[in-house]
Amino acid sequence: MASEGHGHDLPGLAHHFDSYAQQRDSATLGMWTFLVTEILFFGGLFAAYGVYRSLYPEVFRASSHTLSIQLGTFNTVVLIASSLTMALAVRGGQTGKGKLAAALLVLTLILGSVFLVVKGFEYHEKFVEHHVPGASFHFEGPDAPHAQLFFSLYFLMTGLHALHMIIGIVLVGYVAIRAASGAYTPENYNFLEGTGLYWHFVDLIWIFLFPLLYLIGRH
Amino acid sequence: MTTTPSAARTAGAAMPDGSPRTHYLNATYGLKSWLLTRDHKRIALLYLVSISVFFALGGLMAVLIRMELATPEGDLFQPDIYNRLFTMHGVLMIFFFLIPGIPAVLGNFLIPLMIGARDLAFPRINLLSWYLYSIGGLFTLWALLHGGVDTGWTFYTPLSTNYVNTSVITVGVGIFIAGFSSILTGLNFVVTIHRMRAPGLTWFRLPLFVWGAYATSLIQILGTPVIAIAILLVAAERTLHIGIFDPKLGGDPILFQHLFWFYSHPAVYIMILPSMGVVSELVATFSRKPIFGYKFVAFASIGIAVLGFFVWGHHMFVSGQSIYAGVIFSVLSMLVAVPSAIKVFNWTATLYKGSISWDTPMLYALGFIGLFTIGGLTGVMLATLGIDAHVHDTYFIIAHFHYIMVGGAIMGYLGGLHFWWPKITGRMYPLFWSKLSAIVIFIGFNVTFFPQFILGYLGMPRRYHSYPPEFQVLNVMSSAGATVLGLGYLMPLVYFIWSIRYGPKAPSNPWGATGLEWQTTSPPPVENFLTQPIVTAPPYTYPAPKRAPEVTRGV
Amino acid sequence: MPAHVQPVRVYFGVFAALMAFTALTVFASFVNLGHANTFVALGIAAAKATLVILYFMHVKGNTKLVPVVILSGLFFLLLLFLFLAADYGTRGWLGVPGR
Amino acid sequence: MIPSSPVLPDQASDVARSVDHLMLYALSGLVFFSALIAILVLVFMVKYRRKSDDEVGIDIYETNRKSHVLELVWSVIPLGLLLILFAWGTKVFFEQNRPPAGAAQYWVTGRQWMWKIQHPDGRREIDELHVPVGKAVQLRMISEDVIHDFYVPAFRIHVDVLPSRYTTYWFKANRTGSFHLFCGQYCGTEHSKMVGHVIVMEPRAYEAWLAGEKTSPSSSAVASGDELFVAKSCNTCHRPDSSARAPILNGVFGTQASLNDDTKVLVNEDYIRESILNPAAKVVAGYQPVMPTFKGQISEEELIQLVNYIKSLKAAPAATAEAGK
Repeated sequence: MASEGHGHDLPGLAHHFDSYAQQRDSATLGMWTFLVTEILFFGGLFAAYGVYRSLYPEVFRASSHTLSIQLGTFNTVVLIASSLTMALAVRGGQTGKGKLAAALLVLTLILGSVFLVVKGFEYHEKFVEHHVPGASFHFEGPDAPHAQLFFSLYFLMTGLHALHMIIGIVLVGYVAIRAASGAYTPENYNFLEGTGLYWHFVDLIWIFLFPLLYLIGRH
Repeated sequence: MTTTPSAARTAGAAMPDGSPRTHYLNATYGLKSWLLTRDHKRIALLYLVSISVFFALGGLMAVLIRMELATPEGDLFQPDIYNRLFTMHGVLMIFFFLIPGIPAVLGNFLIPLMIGARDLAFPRINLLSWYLYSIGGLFTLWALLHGGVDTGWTFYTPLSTNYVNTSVITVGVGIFIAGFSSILTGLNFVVTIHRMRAPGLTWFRLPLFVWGAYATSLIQILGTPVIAIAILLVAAERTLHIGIFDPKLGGDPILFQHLFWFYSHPAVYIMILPSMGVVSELVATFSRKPIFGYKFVAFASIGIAVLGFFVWGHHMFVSGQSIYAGVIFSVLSMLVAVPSAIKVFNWTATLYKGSISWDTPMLYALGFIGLFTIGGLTGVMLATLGIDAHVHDTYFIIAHFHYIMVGGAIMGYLGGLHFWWPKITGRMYPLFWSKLSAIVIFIGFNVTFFPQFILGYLGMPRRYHSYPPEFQVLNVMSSAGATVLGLGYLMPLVYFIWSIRYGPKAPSNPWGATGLEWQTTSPPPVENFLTQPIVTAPPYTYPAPKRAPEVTRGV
Repeated sequence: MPAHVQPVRVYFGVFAALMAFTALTVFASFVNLGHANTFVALGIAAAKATLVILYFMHVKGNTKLVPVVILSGLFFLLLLFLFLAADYGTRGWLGVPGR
Repeated sequence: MIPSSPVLPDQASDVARSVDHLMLYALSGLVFFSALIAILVLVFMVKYRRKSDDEVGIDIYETNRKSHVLELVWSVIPLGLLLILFAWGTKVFFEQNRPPAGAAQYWVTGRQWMWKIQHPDGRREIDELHVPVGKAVQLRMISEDVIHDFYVPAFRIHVDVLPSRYTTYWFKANRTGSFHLFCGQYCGTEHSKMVGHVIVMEPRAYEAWLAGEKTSPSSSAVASGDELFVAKSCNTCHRPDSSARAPILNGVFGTQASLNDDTKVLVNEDYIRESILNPAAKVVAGYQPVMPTFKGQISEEELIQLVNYIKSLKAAPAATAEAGK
């Protein structure tokens, strides 16, 4: 956000804002508003999930049991850890420690990639077992036709989540480079903070996806 | 808010007659200065041009539809062509004209001016939303050239997912991208209105147009993501046959209707709320007095926006939705009529003891009030279970929503355009022709759409390419009215373009209005205000302060 | 002028709590609680989400407007769920197929 | 065919009259309020038009305490009128949707772009529905492809015809004549050709029509269902003496069946249809999911026949013996 030279020429303050506080408050509010749209975006999928789970509870339970609870739990831990490193990175930006922030961002990026790789293994397993919806779909057990609905939702929800992760990783990489070059000051680390909010949001979605997809009636 | 009043800007001093030496239109030149601009005023003009193109295209399709319906046999087009025409008419008009219409053109131009800010909170995102809108539009036009879509703009499953073989996905992608644009515009407005108000501009000193735009933005933010996911699911179903909406695989097609109308009913309020805001401005300005019951009108906007999310199921009374859900949606739909009624009564009461001028924008505003009243009251009929069961998906509902969207939203849009045109361009348009256009549009509109109420009650279903001959008389009336309406819409196009070059120079406040936008020059400087305005009074306090010198009074 | 800075131990404390909740939710899914299983799982997820939002996302200590924004978003999402339940939950009550 | 009035469609059932009365109430509200607004606006426009260039309006809101009362009045009165409209409309809607007991059962199958109709005695017709006057008629409807909608303006009701489950339409015609039948939900290219007629006849004429036109060897839906039950080998498992591979179907219709997952389900048309297409979805307690699916091997019309047949099976063992022959 380079200054346009109108009015004030404070570094890192856009020409149409009067103060850093106004600029930061605007950025935070804007990011949160965006995240609300994301909540409703995923919300539509959660609604579809709720409807079909209530219509076909048995087959949802049976299908859920084909997912690997170990891998799911592992990924949950990885993602929460990446949220921790992200939060600490933002704190680094906040306190003007650009190098520390950059290092923590790289760690976040690595953890995010680990999550995606594990997810890739899980997808591969589904593919091998013919649990990918489509012509070659095959499911053993009661009410097999409706199992496809579970797996459709599984792939849509985790797929959209993974897409958000990929976008997040690109953002984190960009922010890491900027942070290393000292672009973020305690007055203006808004882009870093915004990226952090986005990353945590992706974590939040997973916090709900994990029990809904992996943990249906394991007893 | 910790705004510090800033010193005079470098945008250039005013000429003696009040028109600035440099303003946002002549500060820089060249295509690049427009396509890469971050000035909200220029972006508003970019939007004005693009939505006008889509309005013209959608209007052309309406003309072809009315030509086909002049005879009952369906002898002008093949049915598949006709189905594409009404689908593309709906898609273009709703997603590419009405929804971006007032927010993106008037809202973009006016919100920073009205709240005394130098720009929107996120100027780059603002430009990005115009690009997203344009890309979405290009996708849709591309689909149009490749045969368009014939599912109806509602994309009901499983017809759209498993049965038609037209460009559903391309148009879906277009709408999806345009939806992003809509979200970002709403987000920008919300943040701007919260964070960028001038010193002294408290919430209850905001012009009602800003309240309307704020309420609209809430819907854009909260509703659009849900239709985005619905479209995504349709695309996934169409390409991968995943079964979400396919009854053969256990999916429920009704679920699509829920997700679709969760957005698409509130979307109606995206179209009408800003228009209501415009009408509030017009009624106050041209009666030269404060709006009767300012707070009621302001809260009615928010009330409509919020309640708008409680009523979507009234589109599904006969769809196989549970009858009890229908009952709930019916009673909630009745409630949303109350804030609308409050607005209409308050506008009427504002006229009482006003000093009313019959300028063009006022004629449009009055046209809005009349047509919106009829549109709203027929909407109440449609919210009534027993009546809807009969007139659902007939021409009755076509007439109803055209009264709201064309009679309401477009009348308000044109009224606003006539009101702020001098501010936007610095030029006046011919008053005689503009008043004539308001009257022609009003008459043409009623002749077009009133017969459709009767047609609908007689039982003529919508989206029929051919129809039983006994419906012909009313259809011919409607088609004749459409001709008048079309001519009415061409008039502003001609004299607005004329005025840019030949219109007399507009003073900074030609209507003697209050509001910060009238206290800067016409057209405004790049930074909107030469000095940071400070607000000390509620809106619509007449007589208007004469800050900028006034010279000539219109044509 | 800069926003409120949280001490590092807060972040690690929250992380530990999130780990504990994750273990708890996996454990709970192996216990037969009948229909309550779903609600327990969602309750734990909501608790985790609240922690993340309040501490990692700095909503605690921020302006009051942000919680309003979040809660209104959740409110409208809840509307979607509630009305869907109103439809799917009452189908067939009348005893007339399709109503 | 010319409608009886230029603004009202034919009124061919008591429900239609109820709808028109309701509409009249709503319409009088519309006329009253739009006239009120229009007159007030026009009067004010003329009376208070600007007389001089520097004239300003008089703000009466802040000075007058009654302003808030006025706001309340014009919020509450419309609300009251709206709630009356809602209550009345809901009452009519239940009339439109709740068929009386003992209504004659017809079956409607919609497909792109025709209506296939089956009478209680098995007679079939396309795009035409002949019914006797004065008798309650109930239609069970299903679609073979997309969503359609059964709409007869003279009866003032639309009901969507879904591809996923049965929906119900009912009417009791109170006059004879031929009335438009429209598809009321856009269903693709030839949507506007998916039209037909409902022909209401005197009961005797209807009987004569039924008898006179029975040229093809059409049997009743129950009888056809019986044949199908054998042809599809349903009877090899669903019979009393089989060693409990499948539940006995006699007398199950309308009862609550206990399922494998400890829930109960009402045995109605939808459940039977689902159980044929998707046998493993809801298996009755005590049985294994061994039944093969009939999805893709059976048409909606055949499903209707089977449903009818199973509905007709009484608990008496005699009927079973006949069915299993």
